[in-house]
Amino acid sequence: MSVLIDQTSRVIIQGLTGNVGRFSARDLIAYGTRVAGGTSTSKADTEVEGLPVFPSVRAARESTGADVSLVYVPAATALDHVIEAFEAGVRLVVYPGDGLPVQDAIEMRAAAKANGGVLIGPNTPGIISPGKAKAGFMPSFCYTQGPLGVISRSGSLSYEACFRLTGAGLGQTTVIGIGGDAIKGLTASEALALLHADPDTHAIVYLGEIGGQDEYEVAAYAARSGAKPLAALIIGRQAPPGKKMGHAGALIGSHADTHAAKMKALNKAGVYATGTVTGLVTAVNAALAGVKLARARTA
Amino acid sequence: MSVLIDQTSRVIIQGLTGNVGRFSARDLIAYGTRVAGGTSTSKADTEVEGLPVFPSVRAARESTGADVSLVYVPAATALDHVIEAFEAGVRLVVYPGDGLPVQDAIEMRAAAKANGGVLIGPNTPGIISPGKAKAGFMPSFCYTQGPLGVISRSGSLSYEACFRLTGAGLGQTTVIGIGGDAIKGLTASEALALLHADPDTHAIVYLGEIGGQDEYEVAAYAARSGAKPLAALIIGRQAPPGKKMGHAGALIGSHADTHAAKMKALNKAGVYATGTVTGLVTAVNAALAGVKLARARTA
Amino acid sequence: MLLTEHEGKRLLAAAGIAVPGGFVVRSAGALARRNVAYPVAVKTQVAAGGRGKAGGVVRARSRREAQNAVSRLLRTSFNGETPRAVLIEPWLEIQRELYLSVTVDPAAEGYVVLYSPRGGVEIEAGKPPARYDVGPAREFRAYRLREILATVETDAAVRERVIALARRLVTLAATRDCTTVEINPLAKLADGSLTAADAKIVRDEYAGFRAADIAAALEKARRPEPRPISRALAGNLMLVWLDGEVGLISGGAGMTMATMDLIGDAGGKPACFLDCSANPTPTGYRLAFELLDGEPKVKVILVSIFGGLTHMDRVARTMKEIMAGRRSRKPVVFRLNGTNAKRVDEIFAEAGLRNHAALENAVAEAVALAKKRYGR
Amino acid sequence: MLLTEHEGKRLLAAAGIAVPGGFVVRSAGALARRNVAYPVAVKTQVAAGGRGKAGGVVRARSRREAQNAVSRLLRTSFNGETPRAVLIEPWLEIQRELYLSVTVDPAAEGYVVLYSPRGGVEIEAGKPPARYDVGPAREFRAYRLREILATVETDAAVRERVIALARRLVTLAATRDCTTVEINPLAKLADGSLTAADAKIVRDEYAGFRAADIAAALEKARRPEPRPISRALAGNLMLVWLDGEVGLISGGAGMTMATMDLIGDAGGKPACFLDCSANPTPTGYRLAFELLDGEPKVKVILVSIFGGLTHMDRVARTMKEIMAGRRSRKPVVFRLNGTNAKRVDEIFAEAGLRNHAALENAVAEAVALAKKRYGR
Repeated sequence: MSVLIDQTSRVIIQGLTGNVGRFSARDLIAYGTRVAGGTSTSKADTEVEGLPVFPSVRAARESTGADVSLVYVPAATALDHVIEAFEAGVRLVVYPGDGLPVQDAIEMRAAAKANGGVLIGPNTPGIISPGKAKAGFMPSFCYTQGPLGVISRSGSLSYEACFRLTGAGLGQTTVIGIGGDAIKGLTASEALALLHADPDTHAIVYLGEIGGQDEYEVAAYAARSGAKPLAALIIGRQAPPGKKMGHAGALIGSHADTHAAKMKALNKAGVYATGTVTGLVTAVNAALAGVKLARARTA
Repeated sequence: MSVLIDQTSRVIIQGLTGNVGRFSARDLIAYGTRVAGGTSTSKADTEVEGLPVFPSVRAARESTGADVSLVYVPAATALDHVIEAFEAGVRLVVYPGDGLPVQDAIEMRAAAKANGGVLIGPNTPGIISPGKAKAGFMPSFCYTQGPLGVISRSGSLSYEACFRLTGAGLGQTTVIGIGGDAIKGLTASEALALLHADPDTHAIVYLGEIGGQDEYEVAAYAARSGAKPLAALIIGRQAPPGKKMGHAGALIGSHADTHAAKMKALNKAGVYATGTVTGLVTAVNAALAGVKLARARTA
Repeated sequence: MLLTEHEGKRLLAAAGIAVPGGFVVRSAGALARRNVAYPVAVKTQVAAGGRGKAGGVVRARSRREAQNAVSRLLRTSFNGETPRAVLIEPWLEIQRELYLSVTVDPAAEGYVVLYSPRGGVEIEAGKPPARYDVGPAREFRAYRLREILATVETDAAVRERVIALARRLVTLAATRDCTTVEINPLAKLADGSLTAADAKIVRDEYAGFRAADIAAALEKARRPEPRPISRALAGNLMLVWLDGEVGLISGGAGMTMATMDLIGDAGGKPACFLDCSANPTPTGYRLAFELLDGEPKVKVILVSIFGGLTHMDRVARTMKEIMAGRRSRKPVVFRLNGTNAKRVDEIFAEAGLRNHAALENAVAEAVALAKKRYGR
Repeated sequence: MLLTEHEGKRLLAAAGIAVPGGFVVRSAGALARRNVAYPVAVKTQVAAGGRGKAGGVVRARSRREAQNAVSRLLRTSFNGETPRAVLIEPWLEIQRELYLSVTVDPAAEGYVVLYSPRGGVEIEAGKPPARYDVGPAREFRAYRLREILATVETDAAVRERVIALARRLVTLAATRDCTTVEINPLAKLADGSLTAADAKIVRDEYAGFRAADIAAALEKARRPEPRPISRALAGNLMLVWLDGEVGLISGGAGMTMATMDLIGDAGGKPACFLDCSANPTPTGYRLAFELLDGEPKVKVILVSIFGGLTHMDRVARTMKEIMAGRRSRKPVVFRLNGTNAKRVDEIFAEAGLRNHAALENAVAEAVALAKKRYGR
């Protein structure tokens, strides 16, 4: 299995007629994702990449039954488009864009909640269930099917990490980019809860960094009895305090934000944590060995 | 019968410990209203006028089961207190205060709607069901029980009008001050719908003025088949255009706002309309004669 | 409170809305010190509508033309308003004039967005604008407005710009306490961009307690008012001068208007609308009498109050005191009723004052007295 | 973007929040022209915290003392920030120092209100403040905060003022795009009123498209930045200088930090954090090279990009062009991977460039080259 998205998901792209929308549509289709069409506020009633273009999400849903939307619009109008998607009944909305005012991120999350939907983003490459479907722009070759659920705050780091995992034969159920901003549509602990409930996910890999509280949510999950084995890669040892490292959330403000404090909390909670991409595969193998150990015990 | 408030209503006063709150509590009790207590943000856990004082509406409701609240707080905190009342489960909130920013009136009305309650106000003396209960500060001696439902945009005018009706033996089921502001908790047409459904209300008296669209709502109701007989008093013949006459809503901006246009529309819809308080009793008697006529016809 | 165009445009610009890069001058001389590319629009700054049709906007091709226009406009009143400044803006090459506004509307239970693809001075003569009932500002939905505009605005690029702008205007109205934000014309320029060529913004006077700029503007607006109006505002009384001779002191907008109507019916004319209900104290009533006693056109004063929260025994005692110390010999007629009104006669009796039981009788007496004094 | 105290207080005052009536000066001489009642507080204006403890606030009892303080403060840096102005305020007689703030907090899914009845410079040492998780601004409920503060603030009058103030701060944060609004101390004066004795406001840089003042402040903040940072910002690159020698051109915050970490592990030190992901175009990369080529401490440049939306064949072609025209002789090491990465080798081969398959190998080579050049 996988979480949030699989071969039955029907995906639309809001902003299909733009450059990114067209590229992404081709890329998703090439990966085998069931892309149902898209919307455009400027060029309705045409066809793009062989897909129907609708003037609104409601029209797209009525005609195609799409339940997932990938939104490629600028930050200034992002909130409007995400609200439109949820209110049209879309279950999962992926907003990859960055530079979104935090006020709008707060409202996006509230809109997801009010409509019983799930938002992934902002500032994320999206989500992929390898071999089944993807809603995002991660490079497909980095992923393969397998027993790992992956959660990442950083897009580029998740490519590198999954490239290594896939290279080492460690496949993934679903890879979720929760994004690097402070206010997230799907938080680390919500992503953990989803992967925890997925029977095919045997272990969870968390890719984190300095700043913010997400890593403590991961530690809290890991410390729970019955938690799935966890490996973590936490980056940012070379980042000086008080400077924002690209991500809005990647800023060391207090001691709890530092790399050392996070590593300590994760290790204490039984997470196989490493501070370098080089150590990732080893950490993940250790976590998976934990699974086998646990199985052997219960057997 | 009556609408919105009667002898079974249990009323609390938010802002009970202030001067207006205390006066109003004595006045309501003297009228026979079941006053259950009140709230105060400064002097909790005391007693005022023999009534318990609670720190919150929730506490007041839990302890007394009150379902109506009369709110005496300044405009700056009014929205907060009205929202508190609705979210604590109060069914009917009366906010008499004036000088409320229209933005807050919009939010107050939205809060009533979201919680399935009714708001009366702002800028109103409140509501009275003569002989049963009152939630407001209208002079009690102006009212007596009878067959008329009364709706008024102006507090002072409603005292004068009901004083005359009562003097002429024309009693009232319920007198609703909908208030003089543009955005109202209860609109003219909503008040009409309530009185329309009340079997003891045989005819409706509407007290209106220049400016705004309320009088056209009244005309629209009157023109419906099966509408109850209506009398109306519309004031403001001497008001010059372009000047706000005290009430935020009493301003002649366009032709539709004028006295003449409104009288014409009401007369056309079959309303017994008069432009002067002197003509009120006559108009109401004519409306009531209409009732008798209709009854005679159906009999 | 209606803002002048340049005040309104300042608010628009702060909210990220494009406006022409203009500046205000208060004399023709001020233009000499400015480096300006001609032609320019010279626009009188009055807080009143209908300025464009009345010649309040002038195209000037040179500094001399502009200076002449400034001098002339500063001397010209529009709708009774004397301009205090003139706005100079680059003359826009407008491809199309649109209309966009956000106002508070009871039928919308909040804000309404109005849009017309053809704006300008003739907007009221044309087809009524398309209407989007928003409700509270947070209920604004771009996709709803897009549906409504689908057939109204066929240029998709313009439509999207209008939708983005409408969101900004709704947010502006809600967050800065504006009851009207109207852009007419909204100018479509050659590059496809939209610019607010004019701005009519009405701010909510009641929001002064939380908006420092509204409080400051109210204070500023009070100053140029004639002294009686300014004093009335400061004393929390609502005063509108009319051209009759019966001075009216009342409480509540409804009773004040109803009494004005009766004065007219009795053959008189009200001299004012003077509502004391926001300050029914000795100070408030004393100020009311001072204002009417000091106004020559007022021949008689009618006090018509029906009190709810205002206790009429207190009012009666206040009237007694005011009458005792009053110098003016203008006659005063009373009709007090309402809460505790039964004690009024007793209090008045001690002072030899008389209270009318019926409003019509009080009005009749006041009108008769006014005629008598006119006749002298 | 952290505002200075006086910028923050201007925002507070606009939202109807009481602040002391102060003014800023940029020289001691400017005080001579002002009529001031002493004592005053002389407060350095830097966009950095911890100023009070570090002597950035001085009490002055006379003009001479104040002028001395102004001169001294204008010469003194705090937290590496040179003040550009000094704020002069009446010295407050504070009865009690409170703490009130509104910030964005993921756990609250929006805004959180923090309050402590004992504020001031030692706030962090004391009991943690009371916490009200608001969520979106429209979810603010005065009665919820009242419940929370019931046991925290026992003075009911202060509590009500704090609740009213908290509502204003939440509204301010949401409507003016502030991620932090902190008042510490919030001063309770002898008359019971509350005044913002200090203000720490952080505005959301991403909201510049709709808030003209944020856009202007960003523009202003860019100017005093050293030229490379300023150019990077203008080119939409994210640049933070560090003190190492390996210049890093990367894409995405995560890969940039991960590569920095590896440089450290390999015995080197990164010279910068330079993220080009917001502008992965020939212009953006060209600017990145110019910045690092022009910085003496950079001995070697490591290009480490793992592209998703960024197509690596395009990046490779861009790199090829940049290398062909580049004057600097600083060595460049490449590790490109991601979308269309399989075409990179072929493109590089034409130009004699080499792309590393493994990140660790690229880092090792870069660090070795840096050491070699250092040794020279």
